[in-house]
Amino acid sequence: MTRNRIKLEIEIPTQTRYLGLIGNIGEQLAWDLSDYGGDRDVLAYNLNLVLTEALSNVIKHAGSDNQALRVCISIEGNSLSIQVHDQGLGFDLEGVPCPDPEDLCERGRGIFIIRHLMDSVDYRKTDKGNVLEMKKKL
Amino acid sequence: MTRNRIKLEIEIPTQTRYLGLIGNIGEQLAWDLSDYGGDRDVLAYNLNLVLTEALSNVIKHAGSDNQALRVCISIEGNSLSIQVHDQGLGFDLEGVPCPDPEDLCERGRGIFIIRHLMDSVDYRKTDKGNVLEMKKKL
Amino acid sequence: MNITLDNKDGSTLLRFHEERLDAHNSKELKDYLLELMDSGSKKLILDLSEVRFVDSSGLGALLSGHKNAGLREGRFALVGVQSRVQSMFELTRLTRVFEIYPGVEDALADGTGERPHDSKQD
Amino acid sequence: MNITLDNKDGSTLLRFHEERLDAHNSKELKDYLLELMDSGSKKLILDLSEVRFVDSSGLGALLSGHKNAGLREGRFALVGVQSRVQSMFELTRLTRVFEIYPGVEDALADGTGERPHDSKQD
Ligand SMILES: Nc1ncnc2c1ncn2[C@@H]1O[C@H](COP(=O)(O)OP(=O)(O)O)[C@@H](O)[C@H]1O
Ligand SMILES: Nc1ncnc2c1ncn2[C@@H]1O[C@H](COP(=O)(O)OP(=O)(O)O)[C@@H](O)[C@H]1O
Repeated sequence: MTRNRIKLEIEIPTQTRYLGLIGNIGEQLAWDLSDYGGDRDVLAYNLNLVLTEALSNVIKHAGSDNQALRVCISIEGNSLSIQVHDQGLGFDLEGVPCPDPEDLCERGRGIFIIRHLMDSVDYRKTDKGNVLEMKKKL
Repeated sequence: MTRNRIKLEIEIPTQTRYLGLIGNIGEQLAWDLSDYGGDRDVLAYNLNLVLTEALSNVIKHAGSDNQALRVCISIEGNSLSIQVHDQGLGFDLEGVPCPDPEDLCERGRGIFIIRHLMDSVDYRKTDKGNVLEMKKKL
Repeated sequence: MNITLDNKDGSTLLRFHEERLDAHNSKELKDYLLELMDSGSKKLILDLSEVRFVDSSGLGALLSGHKNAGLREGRFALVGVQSRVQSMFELTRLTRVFEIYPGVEDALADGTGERPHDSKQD
Repeated sequence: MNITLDNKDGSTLLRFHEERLDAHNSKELKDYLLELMDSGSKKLILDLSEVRFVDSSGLGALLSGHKNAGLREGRFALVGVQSRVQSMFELTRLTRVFEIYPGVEDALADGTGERPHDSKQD
């Protein structure tokens, strides 16, 4: 049954100016979820953050001005799933190294943050490109 | 081209508890729109309001617990369009009377408010039910 | 619905602790107001200062409170109305219907049950 | 990017007037900090009290400021860090890297350019 599901499919231009919009929609979801027992402020920040990290990766590493940036968020029961699509060349998610805390490199923390905040992260080819799928039990 | 479009397709359970979520997403859109010259606070309230009115009409007059409530919001250039779907029996939009300001009736102001705030309002059959389409130039 | 009650100089002060008064909670507010009046509270002052959003069904609940207070020769005053909510009253031409005061003290000071605008007319 | 500059006891106080420090404005902040240092401002205090959200690229901009201040024997202190932003530093183990003070006065009072934690260590 899909009757207890919340599902958002969002398309935005491939531009960083819309990161705030999507992040804030993620926060809104956290605040308006029924039956969430945890700290909503923390959940709100974390959804904002994983959405921002995943979308800005597409813009930086797989973006094209001619394509829309597509993200799908769904919540069914206590299962949250976020899918971020790209039409770039793809990359090896498992090969992304964990950042060395001693190394003050300015980049390379996005995937680490996503992995830390979500229960599972998966990147795979689709018929139209690639999708980063992030799941979490609420 | 769809590359300058913002598009949201949202499905929620047919329950009034989610009105706030959708209304707040509408507000978020108003705040994060690029190049809007008008008063964003007013636009935010008005988007919240037309979404709330249209969705609560579906819940009240065309709702079924077994079906998802579907709304689609798109913004392309300065054209905003909101589509709210239902699978009820439908109704005659043109036949809805304008409320009499002297009459203190507790209901019957939803369509009036929508008409007042949007440039065009249209209700029609689709292959899966009906859709209320509301448009506005921003 | 989160609402708290207080007695002030013989009036019942209701504080509505919700950001939205909409189809989700308007029926509950309407029923609550009616119960209060039926159990003898005739002078109600509803503090809306936390409410930043009202829809048409919220207006309906307020109208119900207004009409039922009239029928019982009681009073139903609104205080703390935010400007966006006020513009909802204007859009639906209800500004002159409701008894609206800036704050609780103003409503108590003018305890006539007449609409504040009436004195200025003719 | 909305940022304002002020001089305080020989330090340059920067107030970042944005709610978010993310991939949309982090490059601009990074470049701005570098320009300031290259034009002679060596002691920077960045007030983040309006920032309620930082992403990994925002952390990158702050790290760039920190590293460049170090290279120039200058100073890069953060003040007004909100608790959610602080937890971003913790998650990425940067809490001990940055020089963080509650407020501007605290940063000025302790103008050593040393990290506040250093004094406590051995
Ligand atoms: N959607 C994507 N398409 C292609 N490559 C990506 C994508 N997302 C991440 N990557 C690759 O993974 C690396 C690590 O990403 P991340 O941890 O977010 O750090 P950063 O983006 O700061 O380099 C990136 O440098 C990039 O090479
Ligand atoms: N989606 C819908 N399906 C069926 N009937 C509808 C729908 N939306 C509105 N209506 C009809 O139009 C009337 C006017 O709607 P509205 O102005 O919102 O007032 P209210 O819902 O308070 O009665 C409703 O009473 C209902 O009969």
